[in-house]
Amino acid sequence: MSTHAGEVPEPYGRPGGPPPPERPTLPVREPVNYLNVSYGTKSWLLTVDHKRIALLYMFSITVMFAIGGIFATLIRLELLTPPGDMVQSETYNKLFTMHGVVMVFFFLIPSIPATLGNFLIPIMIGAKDLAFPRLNLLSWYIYIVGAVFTMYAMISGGVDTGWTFYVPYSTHYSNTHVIATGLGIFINGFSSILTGLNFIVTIHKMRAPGLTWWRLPLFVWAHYATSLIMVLGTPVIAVTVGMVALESGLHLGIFDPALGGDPILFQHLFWFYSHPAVYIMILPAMGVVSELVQGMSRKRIFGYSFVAISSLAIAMLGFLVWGHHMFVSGQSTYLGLVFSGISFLVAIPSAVKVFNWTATLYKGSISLDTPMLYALGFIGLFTIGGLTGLFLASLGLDVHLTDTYFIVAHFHYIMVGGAIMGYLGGLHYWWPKITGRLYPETWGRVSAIIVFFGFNLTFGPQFILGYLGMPRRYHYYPPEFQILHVMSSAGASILALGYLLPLVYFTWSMRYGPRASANPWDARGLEWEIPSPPPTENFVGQPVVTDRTYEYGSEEGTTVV
Amino acid sequence: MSSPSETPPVVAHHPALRHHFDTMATQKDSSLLGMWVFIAQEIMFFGGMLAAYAIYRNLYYDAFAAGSHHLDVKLGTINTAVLICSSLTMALGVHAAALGKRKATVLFLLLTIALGSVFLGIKVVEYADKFHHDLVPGPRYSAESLHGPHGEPLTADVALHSQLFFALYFGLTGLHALHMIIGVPIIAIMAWKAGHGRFGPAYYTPVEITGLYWHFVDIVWIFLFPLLYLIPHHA
Amino acid sequence: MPEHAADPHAEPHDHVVPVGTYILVFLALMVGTAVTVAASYVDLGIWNTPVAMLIAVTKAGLVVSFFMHLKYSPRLYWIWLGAAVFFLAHLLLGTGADFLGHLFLNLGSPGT
Amino acid sequence: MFSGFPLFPQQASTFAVRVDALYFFLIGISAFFSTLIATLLVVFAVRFRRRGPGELPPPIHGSIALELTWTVIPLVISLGTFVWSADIFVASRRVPPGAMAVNVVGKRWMWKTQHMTGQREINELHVPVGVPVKLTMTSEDVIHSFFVPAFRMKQDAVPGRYTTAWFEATKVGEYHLFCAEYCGTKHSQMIGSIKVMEPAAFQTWLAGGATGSPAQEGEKLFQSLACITCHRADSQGRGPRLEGLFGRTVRLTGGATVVADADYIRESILTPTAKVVDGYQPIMPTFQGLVSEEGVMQLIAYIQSLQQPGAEATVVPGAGGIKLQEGVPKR
Ligand code: HEA
Ligand code: HEA
Ligand code: HEC
Ligand code: CUA
Ligand SMILES: [Cu+2]
Repeated sequence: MSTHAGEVPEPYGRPGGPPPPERPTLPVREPVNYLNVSYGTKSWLLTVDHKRIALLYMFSITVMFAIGGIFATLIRLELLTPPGDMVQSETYNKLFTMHGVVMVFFFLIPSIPATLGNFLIPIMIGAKDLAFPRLNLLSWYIYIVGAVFTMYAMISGGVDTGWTFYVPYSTHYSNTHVIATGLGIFINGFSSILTGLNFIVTIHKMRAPGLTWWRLPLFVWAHYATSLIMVLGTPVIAVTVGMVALESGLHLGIFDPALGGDPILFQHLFWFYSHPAVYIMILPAMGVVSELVQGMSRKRIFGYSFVAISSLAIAMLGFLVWGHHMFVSGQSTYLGLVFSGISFLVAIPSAVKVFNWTATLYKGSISLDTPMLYALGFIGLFTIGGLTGLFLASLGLDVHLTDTYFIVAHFHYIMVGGAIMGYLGGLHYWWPKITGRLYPETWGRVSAIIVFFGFNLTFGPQFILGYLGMPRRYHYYPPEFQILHVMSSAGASILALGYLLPLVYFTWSMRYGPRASANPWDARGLEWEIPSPPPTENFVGQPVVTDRTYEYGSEEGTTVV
Repeated sequence: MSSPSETPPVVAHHPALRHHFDTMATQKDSSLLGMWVFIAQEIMFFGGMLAAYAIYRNLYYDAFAAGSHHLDVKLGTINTAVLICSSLTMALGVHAAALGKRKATVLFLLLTIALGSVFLGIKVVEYADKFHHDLVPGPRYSAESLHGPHGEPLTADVALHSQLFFALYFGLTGLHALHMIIGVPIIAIMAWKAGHGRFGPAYYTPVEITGLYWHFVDIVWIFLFPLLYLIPHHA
Repeated sequence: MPEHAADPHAEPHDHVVPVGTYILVFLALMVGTAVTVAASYVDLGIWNTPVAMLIAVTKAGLVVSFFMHLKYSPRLYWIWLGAAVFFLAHLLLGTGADFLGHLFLNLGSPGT
Repeated sequence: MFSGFPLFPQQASTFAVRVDALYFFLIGISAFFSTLIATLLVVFAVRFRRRGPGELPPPIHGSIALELTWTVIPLVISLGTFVWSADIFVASRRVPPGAMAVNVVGKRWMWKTQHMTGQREINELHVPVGVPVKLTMTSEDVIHSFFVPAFRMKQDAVPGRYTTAWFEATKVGEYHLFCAEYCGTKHSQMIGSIKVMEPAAFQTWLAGGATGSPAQEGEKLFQSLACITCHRADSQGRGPRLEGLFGRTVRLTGGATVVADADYIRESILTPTAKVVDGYQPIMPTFQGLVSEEGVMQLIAYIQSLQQPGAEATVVPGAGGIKLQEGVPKR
């Protein structure tokens, strides 16, 4: 504790530190924070406070998740029986397409970065806001415009191309709303780009004095790597779907084999973004988990620098493996070998992370509160999802597995079992900070356990289905697959319950939850040294960092406000 | 690092300093870095279409050569020169702004706008010619006005593939023109602000990042020009 | 501002490039354009396009270094520009290689 | 076989055995690592659970030795798996000489197959057991994918190019054929069956129902499309002689060379001036729109049958796609 700031009180709630000031039972007036500083719709829709924008995003992506979830529910209902007896084939095809589009582009990609990232990055680095607050708000509006386009496409009849928009089906054969959906994704892409740009500049330029790169929280490292992909990958998908929209509308020939266009070129361009994009979805969740394991076991992360650098390694290598989605597409054999080899390499930094998280727990002081349950769930399910990724990276095996339910299981294990668990874990962990209220701990644990079991029942059987040869995007299927499908649908209903619970008790907690102290977990990090909820500019003075993050146990605090 | 919680500075904050930055230097650095990262993004944005161009050009070289030969090299060269001039005036504008020369700044920015408009005007002439010759991809496309290296009419499949050239020609130059159409009003705003004394040697970042953007657009053209206009014709 | 340990109230100091440099760069760009056009009328065999691209890269380098001041700017900008160029190169290489792949190793037609 | 509760697909091709071996290996690896991680998580979570507020665990910051261990071991496993899987993949691409050729055309929403002896089938394919079968595929509209789970075989059929795949069935029986690439409304009904028969039974089957072989039909097309006017066996036509063309290396104007495989001949018919044979004028008209994908395949079969006297008859057309010139890439 070297440097000092005047009137601000000592961070409290730390063992041996000053006791937390008694909160008056009947506060005359709540201290001013970002939530109560102003009221009214306008104060929210025109806000440039990164914390409020985070909440705008949180609300929007929850709506999107519910929409995507409803599509998923319908899919699982339809697949209860082999003949397509609930909806028409046209409808089924639209269901999984819109499920994929909504979940990927409008829920999971913005999920952690735009909510937790937006909220926490400036605080974690000791800044008053992101570098470009107005740009941040603009990103949200762009996101909304993109979502409106896509919603329009869905309401006016839907789109049926699969979330991958493979040509020439999407450009020349589908008579659904490909153009509107494509425009929605195109527009939404700029939201992603601008968010990434904002994070990069913020992380470079706005760190508090003393907060060197090697003292940075891992959450911030993960978001830096994510932003790299957002900025350099997203533009490619933007032009690509742009070209698809143009081609569908004007029939230019770019993707039409009859005019000399090449369908495989589309796949290259699509996956050049969409593979890195899967790391946009998982890296932030990895960042969250790195925070959770140290916070909930009160121990500095094991192998800090390896965890930090592995994020960058994943982001960089992730750009070089896109062709592993095209092993049987007619891509040259030679290229297939290269892409497969690099895909195996990209597994290594992920493995490093998993092992370091596990090692962090060793001799920790482990609390099994909700965030930790989600974190443990994440590690386990991500490991399974990632290891099955190795099956797919294996050329000879992928020939059999590609476009079957094995793929569906693989990516749901990572995206639902991994990324969403990470998101929920982070949401619980920082909920007191965000809202100033506590959520009901028991319900939290119950929901975490329900999600874990429901999830495994939903997607575990799909691995078997996939190896048996059940193709994905199938409305009708041979009767011998029914039992496994029924198991999956049963799991999905449990899973839905698990997701509904947090929705309910979080809503409850916003109004009725007990007030949270500044540091309810007794964790380390700048965000825990300011009040919950934080004041508008986060810090009263300029925080100065004097030590590494996560120094538990040493009375050398990390920071002084 | 001096601690800001010491006595508040006597010097008043620069009026352009936004609340969440501590110093003008950080604010400027952030804006510049932001623009460079944005330019990195732009490279990939054009890159996607460039990849399509590179592949089809290699697959259908004759068709691309035939299409390219319909383009007016003279207009293309003039436009390249115009754009380079506008880059120079832009650089001089930023230079003047950095030195606090108000009149010169405005003058150079206005010159840049004028040159940018000339470029766009010539582009309109060129596009009009393509419309006139039915060279706009789509249902009305016709390769009738194209010809092979020795003036002979195109064979059927070369004619067919020449549409790809024009699709990518319009795609790439259209995207480029769009960037200029966005750039011109921004420069106009900068000129207006400069004229009203909003900038000085201590603060001219907006002019500077506008300049970066404009130069980048120039660079894109430096590549598009030989790729689209100058495909040589020897077999 | 870890990267800027300057007095917070100091005015930013910029490297001011002399006007003469701008003019020289401008002239070089003009000459480069002329050479590109001229070269396209000379039969260089397969080298026409590489030459044109080489000139374009040089011109772009001049604009970036001087007009855009990259030469006098922090290395970070370089890194970001480099990253974009690196990944763009991979995009072109990867997709391009698919269409050239059989040049290296054509496992597809062992019968021939 | 169409009922019950299977957990494992039938093994009915030479690949099935090899793919399954790799599958089990990876399951072993995955089981090992997931169990390891899960056990450690649970053991640590219980053993080191928080016993009271203010507990301070000992600081442990990392260990280079451990980091190296868990970098190197997965790396070695990964590389090993890569080599193994690549080996299977390369084998699945290398069609053995003498394989029985079958043409496959995907069309929304059916599979059309044709044997070299002329039999056509829709959504069915009869093959003999123990004989390598090579499929040359294309599509008339969108991308489809020919998937036979029991053979662990899958290949996309792409419009505008030929793709190939091969298998050798090892068990007599009837197996699912699925379309595995999403192709529109009835994607899930673009299914069929592969019927593997004893060679003798297959010969009997083959004897019935044959129309003209693809080569014969190709010959008819060759006449009716008037190819014959330019491509004459006596070298007097305006186009090159096509006898013995298949599999030969052709010299093109500009000096590049190209191997005359199926893709090249297809291109020669549909976009003739893309690659012009050295010494000839680009006068051949395009036949795009005049001949169906099946027709093109038949023409290729016919040209393939036009071997120089004494040359080997079963030449295997190449896989791969629309290709750039084989020789020097153009500018
Ligand atoms: C967040 C999303 C996410 C993530 C992180 C990943 C991660 C990985 N994915 Fe996945 N993937 C998807 C989402 C994701 N994927 C989606 C959506 C699709 C389908 C798209 C579609 O077609 O619709 C897909 C499809 C897909 C394919 C294409 C299959 C096909 O269509 O044929 C492949 C092939 O290589 C693949 C591989 C991998 C690999 C190797 C990883 C690796 O990064 C995983 C690394 C992690 C580990 C390996 C686990 C931890 C390690 C250990 C515990 C130690 C032990 C390790 C070793 C022994 C090496 N994925
Ligand atoms: C982030 C991404 C994400 C997420 C979270 C999910 C979540 C789920 N997915 Fe999704 N899925 C994809 C991404 C995702 N999926 C993609 C990319 C595809 C490929 C699409 C394609 O092929 O093109 C796919 C395809 C896909 C298929 C394959 C379809 C096919 O190939 O035919 C199936 C089938 O079981 C499925 C099931 C599920 C289920 C049961 C969930 C469950 O986890 C969902 C559980 C959630 C709920 C049930 C909602 C909970 C309720 C609320 C939040 C409240 C809502 C209600 C109100 C208040 C009104 N998904
Ligand atoms: C007007 C005359 C003409 C007609 C009709 C014609 N061709 Fe050709 N064909 C040529 C010429 C000339 C060439 C050599 C130049 C070239 O490659 O384009 C050629 C080249 C070929 C080649 C490549 C030969 C090689 O040696 O590489 C094939 C294969 C071919 N034609 C097949 C066909 C088929 C099949 C048809 C009918 C469907 C057909 N041609 C009709 C004139 C013709
Ligand atoms: Cu054909 Cu799916
Ligand atoms: Cu991938």
